[in-house]
Amino acid sequence: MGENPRAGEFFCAPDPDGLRDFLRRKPRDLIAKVTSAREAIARFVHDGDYLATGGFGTNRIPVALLHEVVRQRRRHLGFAGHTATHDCQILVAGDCLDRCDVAYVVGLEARGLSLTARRAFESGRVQAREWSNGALAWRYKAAAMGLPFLPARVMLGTDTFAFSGCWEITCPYTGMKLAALPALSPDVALIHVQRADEYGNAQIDGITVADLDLARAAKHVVISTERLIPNELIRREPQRTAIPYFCVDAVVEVRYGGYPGNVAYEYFSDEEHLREWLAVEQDPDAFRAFLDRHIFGVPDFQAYLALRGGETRLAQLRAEEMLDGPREGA
Amino acid sequence: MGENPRAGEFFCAPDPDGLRDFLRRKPRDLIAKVTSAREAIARFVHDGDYLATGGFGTNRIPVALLHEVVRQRRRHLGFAGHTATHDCQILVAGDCLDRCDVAYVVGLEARGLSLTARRAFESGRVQAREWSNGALAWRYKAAAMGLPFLPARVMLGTDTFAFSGCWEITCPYTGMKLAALPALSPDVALIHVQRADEYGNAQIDGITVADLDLARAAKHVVISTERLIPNELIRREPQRTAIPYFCVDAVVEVRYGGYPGNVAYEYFSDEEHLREWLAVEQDPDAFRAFLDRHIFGVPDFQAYLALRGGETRLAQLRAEEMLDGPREGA
Amino acid sequence: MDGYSQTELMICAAARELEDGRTVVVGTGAPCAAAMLAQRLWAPNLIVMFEAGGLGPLLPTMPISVGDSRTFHRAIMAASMTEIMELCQRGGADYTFLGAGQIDAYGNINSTLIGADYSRPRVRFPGAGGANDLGSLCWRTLVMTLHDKRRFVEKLDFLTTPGFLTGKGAREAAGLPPGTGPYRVITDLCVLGYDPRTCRMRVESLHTRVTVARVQENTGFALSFLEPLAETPPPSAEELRVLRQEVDPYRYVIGRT
Amino acid sequence: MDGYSQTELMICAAARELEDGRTVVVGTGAPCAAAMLAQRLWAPNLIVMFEAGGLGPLLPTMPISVGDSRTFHRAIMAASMTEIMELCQRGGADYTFLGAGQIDAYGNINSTLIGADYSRPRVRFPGAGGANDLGSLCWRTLVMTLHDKRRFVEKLDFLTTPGFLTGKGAREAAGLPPGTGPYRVITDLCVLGYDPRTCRMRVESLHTRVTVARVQENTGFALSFLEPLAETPPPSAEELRVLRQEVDPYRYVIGRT
Repeated sequence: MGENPRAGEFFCAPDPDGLRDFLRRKPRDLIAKVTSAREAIARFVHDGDYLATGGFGTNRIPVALLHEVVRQRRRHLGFAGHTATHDCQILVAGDCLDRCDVAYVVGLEARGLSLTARRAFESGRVQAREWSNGALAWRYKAAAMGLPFLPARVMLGTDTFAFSGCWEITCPYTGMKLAALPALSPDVALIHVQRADEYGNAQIDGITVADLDLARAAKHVVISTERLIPNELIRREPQRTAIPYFCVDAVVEVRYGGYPGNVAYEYFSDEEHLREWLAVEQDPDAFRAFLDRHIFGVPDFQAYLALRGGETRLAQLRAEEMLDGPREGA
Repeated sequence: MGENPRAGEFFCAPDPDGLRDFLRRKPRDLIAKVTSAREAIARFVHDGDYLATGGFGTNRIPVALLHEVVRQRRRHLGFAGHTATHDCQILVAGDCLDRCDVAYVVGLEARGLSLTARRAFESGRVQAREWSNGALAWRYKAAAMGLPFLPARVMLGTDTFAFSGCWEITCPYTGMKLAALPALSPDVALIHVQRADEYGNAQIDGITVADLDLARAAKHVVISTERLIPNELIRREPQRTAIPYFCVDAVVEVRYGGYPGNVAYEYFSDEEHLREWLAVEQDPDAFRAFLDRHIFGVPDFQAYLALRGGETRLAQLRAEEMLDGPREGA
Repeated sequence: MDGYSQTELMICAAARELEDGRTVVVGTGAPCAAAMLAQRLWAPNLIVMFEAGGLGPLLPTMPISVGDSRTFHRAIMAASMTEIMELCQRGGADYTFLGAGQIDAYGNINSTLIGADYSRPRVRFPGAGGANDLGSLCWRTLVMTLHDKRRFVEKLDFLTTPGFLTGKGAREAAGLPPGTGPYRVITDLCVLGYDPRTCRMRVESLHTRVTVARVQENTGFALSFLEPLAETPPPSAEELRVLRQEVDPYRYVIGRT
Repeated sequence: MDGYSQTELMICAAARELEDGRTVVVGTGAPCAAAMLAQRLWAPNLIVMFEAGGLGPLLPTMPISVGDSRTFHRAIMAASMTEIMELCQRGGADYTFLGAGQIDAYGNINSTLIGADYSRPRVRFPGAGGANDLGSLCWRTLVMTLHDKRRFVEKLDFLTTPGFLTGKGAREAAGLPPGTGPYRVITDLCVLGYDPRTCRMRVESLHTRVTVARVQENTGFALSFLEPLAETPPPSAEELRVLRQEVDPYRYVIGRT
């Protein structure tokens, strides 16, 4: 496909010394950080910020926080498209993004493509750079390690590499060629977890995807949690702490905050609603009405859940997660 | 102190492609690997091998396995001296080592220095290269990641750097100077854990030190475990798996296998015995008799434990670990 | 259709490529079904991994997402993406399955876009996802795809995931780990491998009643054909029974009849 | 001795350097006691970390090893060495305490060997341990050591852990993170800082009844003295009470009387 004219330039450039200075000033007191989704997004997500989300597409994603970003009409965000499926779909629907580091976007895995998201990228309204999922995960890890880059053996020889802006380096010992993946330290990360205490110490059940590194790499972290737990429970099992409190700026308790996605050991994804999202995007007017009804027209996430069937529907999804509910066709 | 004439040469050189070929051939079947300490050491530790131990000096170290290495009179081993205290002391006492990547050796933290270990290094009988604890941990991590090196911001500007053999590199994006830490893939790692199943899936309670990376970096891994557990318990909490089975070659069940060290939530260190080790080294004849009695003269680790007071003493150390036993003076 | 669908045939053909005691990184759908089928028939120690972190699950049902809770149900390990990718990078992943928007003669894959202008693509696809990582790092890459001229192209619009790049030695020259690369392509018409001298795609067996001419007509580049050219063994009764009753009883992947 | 020992004085002086709401990486012994004292008196939110992985424990008693189970007793996190070192590398560790076999005017430390021949040292010490990492990466490095000419030397036999290296700007030129470096040296005679213009050690306060001459006599390089030169405030009754009754009731560190 040719060369990327902007090699060496990134939407979010590596700056370990800048991150060090930022983290030096970041408070480390054990103080309560519990707040509402509205307040957390108002304080920590600003127009133009570079945003990243935890989880994996439709699994343990911070949907309640993302709705709030849309509801507050944030604009010109950068975004880390690290298997971003329903999360990316929400942000594009809200017209929040203007640039995106792409590893996986516009699709919802086997469920199909989001027409709105496709159009945003095809029209150039959202600028893109290309990466792989591993590369973005390692970019977080580089920042979490306090490094400017990590070497890796992926993307080499491809247009993905050319359109990432990455450079190659040579190993001083073996002479091997390596991709130098630049550290990625988002302005703010939104991460959904099963449990957190009021300070932000968080436990995650099941796969952690890239969230441990993301939480350490980001300048600000907003946690949404299925439930608040006492600090004493954190201290009882200190090796279960996935994210330590000093990474975290705000803690929001939102039961079912990952709906319609899957949250492990809590509830399965609402495939019916995800299909509805994809289908309604085919008609722009219907989609506007859909967004008005589900996001702009409700005061908070609980009202959205109520529209989706509330406790009745959620109980079905809980049963399905526990493998004793009805099996839906995919 | 001048320059290291052997810059770029290492006791265990980075070779990711070699490790890939080795791991490609390593079996991945879920087969039972339970064996005795004697058999595990006989099969997986050979004269001249490069050896590494898990844990941290006197904490969760594989003492039963190390005694067996000494008892089988292995010679010319290389060793990763990553806060190696009592573990290093045992190997030097057995005259097993002839080269060592040093981060911390010859001392037992505040307890004092091992005279035997000092003499081994001072006489040149054990050759040394210098590293930091962080550097050795990252060298394991580099190998575990399948990389030839990891950049880091340590050792720079020091004699430690000059006598490591490391080279500097420059970040292509920021121009920062970095130490290029060469990947370290030991021939064999000995790691003590609280629980493992017959296949080698291991759970670790408390701090993991560098063991997760070490287990993934090493070509062969021998696990000693306080207790065997059914595979079903591993699968019940899959995120508690610290070391997956395919890294592991042999599993040895040895209750109190970390004695006289501390194993978290199991038993505290036997400070009296550790002091006895240090004291007896002052007299070479007495030390030979001590080793004959405690290692060469016993058939296995259970006999060593019996010599040290057996269940009575171990019950005291368990009580001390649970914080309801007597507090000893340090 | 002789009592089986093209999807069922592809899954059975793919499953036969998987040896016991090896690791395979899969996505959802047909590749996952192939791995589950192999596990049940001859590869009980085949370890299935998912790029999001699931390692060695006892799959209770077909996952919907590569990261959903089925992917680590009663697993050996519920890990992270870096855990899986680093395992692949250090040589621990034997097989992977990829899909393909476009694929060329060297097994290079496009899953990024259609069009000539990167900043204004005609069609935007999801992107590299984990495919670039897995196609770079796993020992043997298998592709499952429908066989038509829009997919099997002379020149990709965008090279997302490396196959053999420009031919023999090109992967190694680019820095990719030696000995890795494309292994099989399983389509609704045939099973393809690669000519070891040229690293170009080569038909190794034709599915029942498919002709050489039909395969070439549906391929946008010149193919070679292994001689003698075998017929892909059709699914056995046992394979079909296990696939339909145990692997995919809700017919998520093999479809409603 | 006015009712307190030199060790008690050093611990109290060290504790006063630690602000609340910050992180400190400590070893066992006096530094750990200083951190625990500060926590109990004015820094309840001072987070103590240990290089082996303990992060924010509620220390039930003085640890014996940097990795023993006390170091993560009821901790915020029982982590790994890389977790702690990477936290330091990305700028999250405010203070660290190091010991010193030898220390020079720029705060460079030798804990590796005595002698001129690396391959045959006269005395082998343990080595860099975590000291090089912490002295490279933490914002402020404090040293606690006895004050004598064998330790405070003009030239180190081996530069294990970086202080200011050869002076102003040398750390940054070597690639170490800007803004980090030696901060205080607390001895049995005085408290030293560093002259910001030269980066050489400077006495900031003398302990009670210690003279300038005595400090210089026990130092192998030329010192400067802050003007006016303060007297180190002796331990308060409250500090001593908490140190003796709560921090170290078994007198592991402050010693038997």
